[in-house]
Amino acid sequence: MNQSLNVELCGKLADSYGGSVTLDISPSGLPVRELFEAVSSAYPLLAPILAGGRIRACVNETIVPDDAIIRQGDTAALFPPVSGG
Amino acid sequence: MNQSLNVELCGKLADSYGGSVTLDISPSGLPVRELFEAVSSAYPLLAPILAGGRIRACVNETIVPDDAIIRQGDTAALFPPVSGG
Amino acid sequence: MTAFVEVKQEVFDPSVCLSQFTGRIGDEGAVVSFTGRARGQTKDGLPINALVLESYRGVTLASMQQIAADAHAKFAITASHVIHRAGRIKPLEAIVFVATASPHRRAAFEAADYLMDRLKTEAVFWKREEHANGSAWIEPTDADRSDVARW
Amino acid sequence: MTAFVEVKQEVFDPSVCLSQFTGRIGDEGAVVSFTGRARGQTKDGLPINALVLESYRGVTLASMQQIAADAHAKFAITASHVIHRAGRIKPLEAIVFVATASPHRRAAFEAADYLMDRLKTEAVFWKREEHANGSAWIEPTDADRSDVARW
Repeated sequence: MNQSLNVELCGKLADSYGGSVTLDISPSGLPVRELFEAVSSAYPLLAPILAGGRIRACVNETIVPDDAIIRQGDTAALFPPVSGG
Repeated sequence: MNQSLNVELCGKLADSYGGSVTLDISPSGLPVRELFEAVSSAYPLLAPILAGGRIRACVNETIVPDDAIIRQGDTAALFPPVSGG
Repeated sequence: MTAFVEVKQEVFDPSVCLSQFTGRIGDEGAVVSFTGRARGQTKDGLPINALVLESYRGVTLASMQQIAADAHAKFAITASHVIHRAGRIKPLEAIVFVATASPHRRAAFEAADYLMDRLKTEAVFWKREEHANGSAWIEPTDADRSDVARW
Repeated sequence: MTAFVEVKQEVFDPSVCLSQFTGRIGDEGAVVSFTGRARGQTKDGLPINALVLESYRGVTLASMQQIAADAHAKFAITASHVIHRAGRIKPLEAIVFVATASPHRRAAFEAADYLMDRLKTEAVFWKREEHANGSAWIEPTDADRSDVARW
């Protein structure tokens, strides 16, 4: 059964819809690149920036590659380019 | 008339004869390279180090080249290689 | 003591941090510190009200720990301290403090320089300058990217 | 404020100097400090009782002022502070302190690094380590000479 996944939006990604958005995902989960597509289609103001190739996904506090699978119950976040100091 | 010139000896140059030595110099003075020779001959323990080519003369608080003239009444000093920090 | 890394929500005094760091180390001869402070104006000369630094859960601290570990692996330093502010920072407050200690001054200098280059481009923070006309996100500059590429 | 250079006979606290330096400057974003401390052992492992630093009249301060002026001419720094001890220095006491400020962190790092390389090889001091078996004059090392040759 599909469940709602909360996707945290960091930095400038929060400008359009606030600090998080939700998506329904299936029990088999989905790879990061499909997460990007699902977010872009449900939240179209995020589409241009997600298409820019500079956004990384963070799952359960680890930055993951585009083929990593996100599952129900995971803590997911999207990171724009970081800058400390 | 000759006068006595006090030559201050800095750093390791002071190891043999203390912090200064004296020389008689004539009213016409003498160039730095002759000062080295005069000191070496009057204070022979300084001869090897003065011959090493790494000692600089300081006259009236300015480091001077080998052809500078030292005159009676000048404040003269000999500097071995320096090291701060 | 080797690498010590902190994220602080509150104002801190870099000179006190330097004093504590120097008190903790052994008889290393060389201690380098870097302090990065919030500026008072944007590049276009607008007065800045605050710099807002966003961090993310444990990922921010972990990113700083990885950078510090890399500095210790790469340079002959015996100790380091990295402090990074998060939250709302007023002009002139310290954003970041880095200290390194080594028996050799080159290692201490290079490690501090390296830590800053990595922190600028890889520490997990997002920052926004708030000024009279709104706010702007700040990303690493081309200079920041070429600085970090030196290592 | 631009270049500020001092020779001190007494113990000083580098963290207090950093605090005063940062208090004097404007809103420069980058502040670098270097502290050189007296070591406790010779290269051969003998305990050191003291490091004795001899200076010479006005020549020592003038040599430091020239080095600081060169640093300001060469790098985009807005302020610097150089303090050098003279006299008898116990292990772990600060020998030298350098601070630089700039809007750009590379300039602040490079100027501090440059100041130290020049001070090591050109500041007019002579230094001697006193240990249990006597004492030994310390001159710049080959590493010091190649460090300063980089600039």
